[in-house]
Amino acid sequence: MNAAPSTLQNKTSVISLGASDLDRGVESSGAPLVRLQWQPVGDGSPEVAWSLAQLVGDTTDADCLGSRIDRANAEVLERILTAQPVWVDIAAHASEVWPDMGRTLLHAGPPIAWNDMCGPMKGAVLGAILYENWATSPREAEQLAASGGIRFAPCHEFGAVGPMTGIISPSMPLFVVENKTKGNRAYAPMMESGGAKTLRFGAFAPEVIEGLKLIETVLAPCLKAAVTGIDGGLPLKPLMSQSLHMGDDVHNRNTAATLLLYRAVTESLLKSSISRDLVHETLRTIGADDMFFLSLSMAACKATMDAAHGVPFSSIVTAMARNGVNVGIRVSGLDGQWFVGPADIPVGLFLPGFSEADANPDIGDSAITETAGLGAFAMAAAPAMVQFVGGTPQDALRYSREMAHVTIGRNPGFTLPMLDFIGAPVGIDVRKVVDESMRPVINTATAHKEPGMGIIGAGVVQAPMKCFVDAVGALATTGAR
Amino acid sequence: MKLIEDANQQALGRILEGEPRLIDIVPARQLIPGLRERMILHAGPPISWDRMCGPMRGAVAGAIVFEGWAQDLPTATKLAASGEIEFHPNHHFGAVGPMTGMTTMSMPLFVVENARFSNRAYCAINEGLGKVMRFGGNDASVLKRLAWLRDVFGPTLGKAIRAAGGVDLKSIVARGLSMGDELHQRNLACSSVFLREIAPWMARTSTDNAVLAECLAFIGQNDQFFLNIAMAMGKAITDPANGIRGSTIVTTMCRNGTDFGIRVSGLGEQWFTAPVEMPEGLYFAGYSEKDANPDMGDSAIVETIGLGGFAMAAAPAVAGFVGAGAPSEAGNFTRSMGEITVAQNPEWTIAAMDFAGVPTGIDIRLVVDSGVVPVINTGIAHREPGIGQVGAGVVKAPLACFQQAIVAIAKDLGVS
Amino acid sequence: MTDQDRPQYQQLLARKVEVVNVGLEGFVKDLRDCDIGVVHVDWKPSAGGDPQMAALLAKLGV
Amino acid sequence: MAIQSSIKANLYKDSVSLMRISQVTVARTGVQRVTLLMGTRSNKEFLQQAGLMGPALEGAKPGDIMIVVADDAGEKRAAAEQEIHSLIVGEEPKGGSAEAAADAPPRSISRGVAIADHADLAMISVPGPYAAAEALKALRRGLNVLLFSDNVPIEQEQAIKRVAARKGLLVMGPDCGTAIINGVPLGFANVVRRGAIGLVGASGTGLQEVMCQIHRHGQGISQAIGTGSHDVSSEVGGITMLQGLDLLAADAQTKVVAIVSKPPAGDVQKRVIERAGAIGKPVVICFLGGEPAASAGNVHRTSSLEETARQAVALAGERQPGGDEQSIEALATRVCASLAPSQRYLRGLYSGGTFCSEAQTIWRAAGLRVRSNAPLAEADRLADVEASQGHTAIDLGSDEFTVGRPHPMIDHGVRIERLLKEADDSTVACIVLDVVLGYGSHPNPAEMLAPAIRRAKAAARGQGRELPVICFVCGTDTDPQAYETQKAMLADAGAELVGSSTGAARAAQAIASRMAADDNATARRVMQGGER
Amino acid sequence: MNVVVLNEVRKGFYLDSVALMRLSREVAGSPGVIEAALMMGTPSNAAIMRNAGLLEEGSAIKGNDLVIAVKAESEAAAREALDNAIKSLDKPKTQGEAQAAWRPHSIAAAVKARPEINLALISVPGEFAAAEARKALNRGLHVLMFSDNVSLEDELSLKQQARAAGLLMMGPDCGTAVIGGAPLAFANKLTRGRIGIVGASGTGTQEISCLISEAGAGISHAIGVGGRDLKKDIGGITTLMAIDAFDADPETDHVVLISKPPHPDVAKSVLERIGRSRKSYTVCFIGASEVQLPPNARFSPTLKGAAELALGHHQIGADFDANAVASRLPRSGRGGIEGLFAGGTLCAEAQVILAAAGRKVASNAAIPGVLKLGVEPSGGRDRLIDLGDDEYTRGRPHPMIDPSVRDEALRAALKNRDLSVILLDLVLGYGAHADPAEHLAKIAADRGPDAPVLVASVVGTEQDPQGRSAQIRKLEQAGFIVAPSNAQACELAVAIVQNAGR
Repeated sequence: MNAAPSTLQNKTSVISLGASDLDRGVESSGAPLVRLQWQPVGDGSPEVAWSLAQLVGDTTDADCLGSRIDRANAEVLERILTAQPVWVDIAAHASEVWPDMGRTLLHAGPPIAWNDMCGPMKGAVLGAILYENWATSPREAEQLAASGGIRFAPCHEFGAVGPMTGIISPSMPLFVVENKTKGNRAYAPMMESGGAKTLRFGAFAPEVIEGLKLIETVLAPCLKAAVTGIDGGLPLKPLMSQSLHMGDDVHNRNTAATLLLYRAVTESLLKSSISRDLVHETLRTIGADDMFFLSLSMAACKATMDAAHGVPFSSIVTAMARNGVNVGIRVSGLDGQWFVGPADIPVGLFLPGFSEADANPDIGDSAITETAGLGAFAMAAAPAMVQFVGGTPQDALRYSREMAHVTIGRNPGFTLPMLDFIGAPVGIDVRKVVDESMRPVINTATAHKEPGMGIIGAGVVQAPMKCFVDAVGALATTGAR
Repeated sequence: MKLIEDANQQALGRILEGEPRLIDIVPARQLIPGLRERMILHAGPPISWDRMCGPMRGAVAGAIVFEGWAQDLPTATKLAASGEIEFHPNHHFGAVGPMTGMTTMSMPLFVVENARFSNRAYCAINEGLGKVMRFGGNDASVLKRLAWLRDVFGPTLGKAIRAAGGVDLKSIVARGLSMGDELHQRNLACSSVFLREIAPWMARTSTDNAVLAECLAFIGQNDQFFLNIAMAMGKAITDPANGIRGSTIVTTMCRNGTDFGIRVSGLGEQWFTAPVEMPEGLYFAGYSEKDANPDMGDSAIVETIGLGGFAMAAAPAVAGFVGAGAPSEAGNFTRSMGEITVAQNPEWTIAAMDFAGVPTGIDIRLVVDSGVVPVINTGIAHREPGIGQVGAGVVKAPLACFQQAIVAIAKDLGVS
Repeated sequence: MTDQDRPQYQQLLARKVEVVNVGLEGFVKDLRDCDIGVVHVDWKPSAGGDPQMAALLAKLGV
Repeated sequence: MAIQSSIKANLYKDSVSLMRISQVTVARTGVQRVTLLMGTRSNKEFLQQAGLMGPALEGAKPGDIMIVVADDAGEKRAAAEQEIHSLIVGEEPKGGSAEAAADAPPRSISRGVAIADHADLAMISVPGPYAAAEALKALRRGLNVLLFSDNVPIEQEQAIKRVAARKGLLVMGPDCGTAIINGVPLGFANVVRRGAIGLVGASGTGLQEVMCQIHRHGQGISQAIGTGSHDVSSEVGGITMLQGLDLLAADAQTKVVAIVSKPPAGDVQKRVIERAGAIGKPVVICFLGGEPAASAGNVHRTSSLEETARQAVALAGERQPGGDEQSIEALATRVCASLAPSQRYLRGLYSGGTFCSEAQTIWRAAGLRVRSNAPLAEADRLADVEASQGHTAIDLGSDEFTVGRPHPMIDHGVRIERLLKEADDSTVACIVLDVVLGYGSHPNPAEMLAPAIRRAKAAARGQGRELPVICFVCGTDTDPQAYETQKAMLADAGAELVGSSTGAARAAQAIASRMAADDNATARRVMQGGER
Repeated sequence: MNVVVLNEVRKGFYLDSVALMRLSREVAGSPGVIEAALMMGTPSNAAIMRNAGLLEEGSAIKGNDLVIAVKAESEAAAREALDNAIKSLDKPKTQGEAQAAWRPHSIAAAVKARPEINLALISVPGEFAAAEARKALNRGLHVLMFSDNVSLEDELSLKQQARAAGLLMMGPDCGTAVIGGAPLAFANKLTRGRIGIVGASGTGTQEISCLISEAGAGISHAIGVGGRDLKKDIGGITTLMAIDAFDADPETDHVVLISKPPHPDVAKSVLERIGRSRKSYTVCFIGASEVQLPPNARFSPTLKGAAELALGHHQIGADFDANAVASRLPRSGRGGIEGLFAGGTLCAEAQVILAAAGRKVASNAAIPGVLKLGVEPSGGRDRLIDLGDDEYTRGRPHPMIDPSVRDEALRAALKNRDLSVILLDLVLGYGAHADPAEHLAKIAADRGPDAPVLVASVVGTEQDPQGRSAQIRKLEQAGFIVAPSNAQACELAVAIVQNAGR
């Protein structure tokens, strides 16, 4: 048994948690003292607290579970930071990417059955069925979905991400983003223009289906020509980095990124053999939608985080996704599992005529941006965004600073001007989320809870603690085996 | 004094009410009737050849060759020194020019019209980076690019602008401010927004794919493209505010590499000058303060309307140039400029300042009283002609100009 | 006569004082301690310390 | 000028950022020249022209940062390169800046460690079910732990003590009320001078009493290491007590070691005594309530707190402090003179658990049967903790009294109620109260207790009895509560002040013995018809 | 329900959509408004507004246009909301907390940053003070000018400007004021009450306000007017305005006016104004003989007397018997008094009392009837020195801020074998030295066994940062005799020398 002679020779410096009355002796002695504002970790259960403590790393004990996790996390962080997402292609149809899709519809968030889906998700499913001509009327489409005639699966399990309802059907064209470092690819559907009435918000009216067809026939071929005209594809990280310096968080604000994308494709498009009319139409579409870049942002983040997934022991979150009912997270070291908790209603501003009573709980795969250290984590880059929650620009800085407490690193590729160009916090560690009782913040749009009503506002939401608590439990169990 | 306050409100109103639109690109001689052979317009207050700094002389020589008034640069220099060439400030002819600010008869100029007051202002097209005339560059590559701008780019873009029915500028600036531009050192967002506005029209009006691609690439690869448009806009906005008796609002700030000059609304065309200061800032790899030329150019017109250094809070990245302050302190520049201005411009707001408008309407009384002088974001030219830009930073307007103006306006108003 | 009609100085005693402090910075802390709103001016002599210029400015109404 | 170049691959930075980094690096490291450029063709050409192009940069891609550092001194170049890399990653906002101050206060051990000045000890007093988890986190980060919390599951206690032992760290507790490490008072602690005596103790108030007495004898404390009450159980095996012994053995300032504890489990006791015998310094051991044992070699066995303190001071070579047996006898005689024959039983109302044990030990040794809510032998457990029975010593700090309310050292309410209740009992001969000073305790206990003592005495007097209240104050003249004032206030209220817990228990015992003897005498006299 | 929809289009006015959403919410919250939107006029936004019934049919708007749309229960409500929306679009924004680190460089900027400001406290060097005051007045601020060395012409013109604008110009050379509990410049922490003070003298105001406050009554406001306000040149402009202000103040029942004896013309107009006041007055012209007063006023030539009148003939320091204290002291055969004052008015009060007691007095700040030091030989006279006077403070801080100004004189006096008593004052409060007693005690500690008796009074309250009783205790421990007021300290000094003389 070792003693600790060093204890007695050092000057004592104390961290105190619990009863603050006990600090007085230490204070009187003049010894350095840090008082914690302690509160029970995670969801407040002692069992979780104890599990979590098992997962803490120890520099003098390389074999303990926590140290293994720390090593795995370092590997994960390296993979995140070295990722090179490049927009390389447009897949004309999802079925090109996954030839045996059949009657599968991919959706946002963790797995969910038809009966459990929220209104917008159901609406989008109907829309997709109509778009695929698997049914001829919404009624028929609903019967088909309810009868089990459709296979549902999360986008995330197919290397894809979809905004809001995130429905991907076999005919839909997809952005293809390749992580040049690892060679893995990620996919995302294109943003529909057309204001509120879009499939991603659960609308399925004829003009929505028309809009999807237009994407398939005009936008996709044009952009395919544009991207193939760019030698080696379009590297997305520099573009996103630059847009952070232009007030974007590349989640809820993509104004600058879309502009930079526009600039990047214009020349290539004009040089292509595509007709001037189609080029004009495409440029008009991209030019009119400040959020157009979001799909690419999400795909870039997905390509980055997928490369970081599956490192045994790692406690880093590689996906946060919401299906409008639940929020699910995936953790690098816990491959094949979703940890879910109930989704909250976003807090923020509403469009005229709507209120919180109309809001659907949080939905969409777009939280992949926060998972990759963007979105609300990079809020300091986008002070205009905090207006959604009635905050001041100082609050924007606070979001970015606070999220650094639940992440393991900073991304030097994504820097925040107003914080003197420090990197955005990246690599959400489920241990830290639970230990700090601080839930990751997500910037999001708010969907109407009825299908087809579209976007009604925007704001911020926090991922439920339960996901992270369960993940900690699973890590402790896995590690103990 | 009520007279002054009223005059200032009037001047401010004219600045805020401006409706600048980019309406055309036209060769200078068609726009400026007085612009003759062997006449060169330059940046800043009036200056004679013998007092011109290196880059200005280099640019003058280049411009002479470009216009064909001399065969080569040595001859051109001799010609300039001989007194055969007439020099005037751009500002005397409704024009502005960045850095050396050369304007000669065959150069194509942006035309910005202030629809509210029906006045027009002009500025040459931004040449891009590298060796350029505005930094005193004058070799063959510089002159070749100027010729291309004159013969190809100007006409092409002009056609598109006309087809588009002109381009509203105020909203582009507003967008730019929300995307990290302060419109002097950083014009990336505005250049991109401009490209987005004009590209479809270029596609529609140009028949030659190669020319079209070349022109688009020229705009697309030049992050500062919009600066010259913004300068013409600044001139178009400030000109109607000039000449209001009693007004202490600054309507012009500019530099010629030797002197800094201001003009004040209540004092009309009168210049108040003082030796220009050296910019403080960061230098490109391989250069240092030793290489720098004192500050130069009409571009400070953007500060005169509340942009550039006044809108620093919108562009923390630019604040990094200053060297002294951290980017997070960019807001302090804007707040300080708020002390010497009479209003905020509600149409141009800054998210990082909780959507406060840019400080607008520099009052010489406030400047002299507080000792806070306008800060101007600027590029730094090499002191030798023909080398070009070596860095970027900020420069302070010399207090002496403002003090002279105070004395002059006191005299004008019979106060002593 | 309503309160609004009175000259300002007669209302001063009824209002909460909010102070701009020009000069000795020590006064700022005292006021803050008493919960009085105060802004301290980072003062330099007006017009760079040129009294003539300062006088001129004052007359021009700063 | 020597050139050193490298690549930071796959990281885009705009030119302004790169210029800033160059500038800051030059300013901070004094290196002659730093050039940072993205690896574009034109930038490479520029480097070529400037003579700065190194072979390492040939393969640079437009998405890579080219780093060129020029200086004659190799170490400067290396320092600059390091600086560049850390600037590229970005610097955390400085602690103490307005930025950091705007942040939420630290909630976790890990953030606490991040902002603390080389923290080396965590003092944990969160609710028991959470306490071990926090302790484990602290240990993993290399902190020693004082675990004030109790109700920690035994397997968690074992687990954290195993980790601590492996890492050579100390876990004081769970249920460790006091400690003094390097002069820093932790938990409930008195202010004592530093000196040559090192203490290890499984009992909080026992340690406090011993250190206060040592202080009052003019000696001082080098370290006081609390182990928590479970440490000496067979489940835990005395891990901390043994570590503490080792620590004090190695501590240069410590000349004499004293151990204060309830009797450890058999095997643990054996190991502790063995270890004590081997440390090469005099050791005083007081296993309070245990069987008396003989001293051997450097190990001196004592059976009361007072004796422990005296012995330790004597061994430290100071002097042999005297006891106060005589004054105790005098007190007993004086007090008994005014008691009614019915007043025969002792009532100890203790806030300190160790004092309660010590009283039981002393009273039992005098042949009295003592009942307690914390009895030395299970047979003596009080049937109803609210109702005293014969001689009774109550630990008011034990769970049944503290659930949902503060410890009696902080809140005297429960004790005062009980005191008034005992005052109504005509069989009570005297009441013993401990008054604990120091950090953590009530800021002015005498102010609370003195009026209660007055009321109790008045109540008894109202029923035709005198009620002696014996008090001792566990504290020092340097404590925040002012020792002498506290004593004076209690004496003013009519309390009998005794100098130590041991003395107080002895005095009570002497009263009980006298009253029992009187009883016999009275009985005899009655039988002999001598009376009335 | 009657529903009115109003639209307003601002052409080419771009604002970030988030900012607009926030504004929309604000406008929608206005009374009578059912729904409101501020949006850029893009087709999709137009659709949203049409769906919400906010957009008039057939309105032609473009993406660059800002549309303000209000739906309300009445035309008036809609119009008002619309106007407010436009106003808030055009209104300059003040920034919140970010501003903490930034400090304005001018009064103008400070007022811009914090529009609630209504008073400027000016303590810059005298040559610049008038200009700053003028700027403050121009901005509609009341002024307290602590600075001195301002020319009489400037003072007059500033006060005229202030009067024309209805603003109060306190000072120049205004050492103290308390407005609604706000201590301005040198001021004590006073109990609030119903007695007002108009003071041409800083330390006089402090002494009276402290005596009143410590006696258990309270002060509503104390308005400083500056040392020269009652001179002929200024004509009491600020004093007269202060009287007006107190007349209008429901918090004040009684007012004390403190000044050196004013110019007769000015005194006349001030007393005449007092006569028209609804409040009762105590007039304290230090050292003046009884003056012709209106029926609602009483007169006192000393500060203590004035305080007692204001308190309704309550006697201050009643249990302090100067003669009894003096009789307990060992007698010495010397007999001189030297007063070393930080407060100028306290020095004046001392002159009044000593002169009234028949002492021959000289002072550097002589009141009428007292010998001016340095003009004629002052041998054999008591010397009462105002150490706050220019000759001592040129280039050094005032003795209230830095008590060491008095050190040299005190050391000399302590060794002076001709003296029986040294008289001192100690001024506490905001602005004053943090622990003047400690400083004095240190100097006095070196005195010889037969040094003169040290008699002091403390101007201050218990609530002052320094704590009146704590300061008194420190002095007493150092062997000072501390009287309850300056006047009583003077009486004691007289009693001691008279005792010695017997």
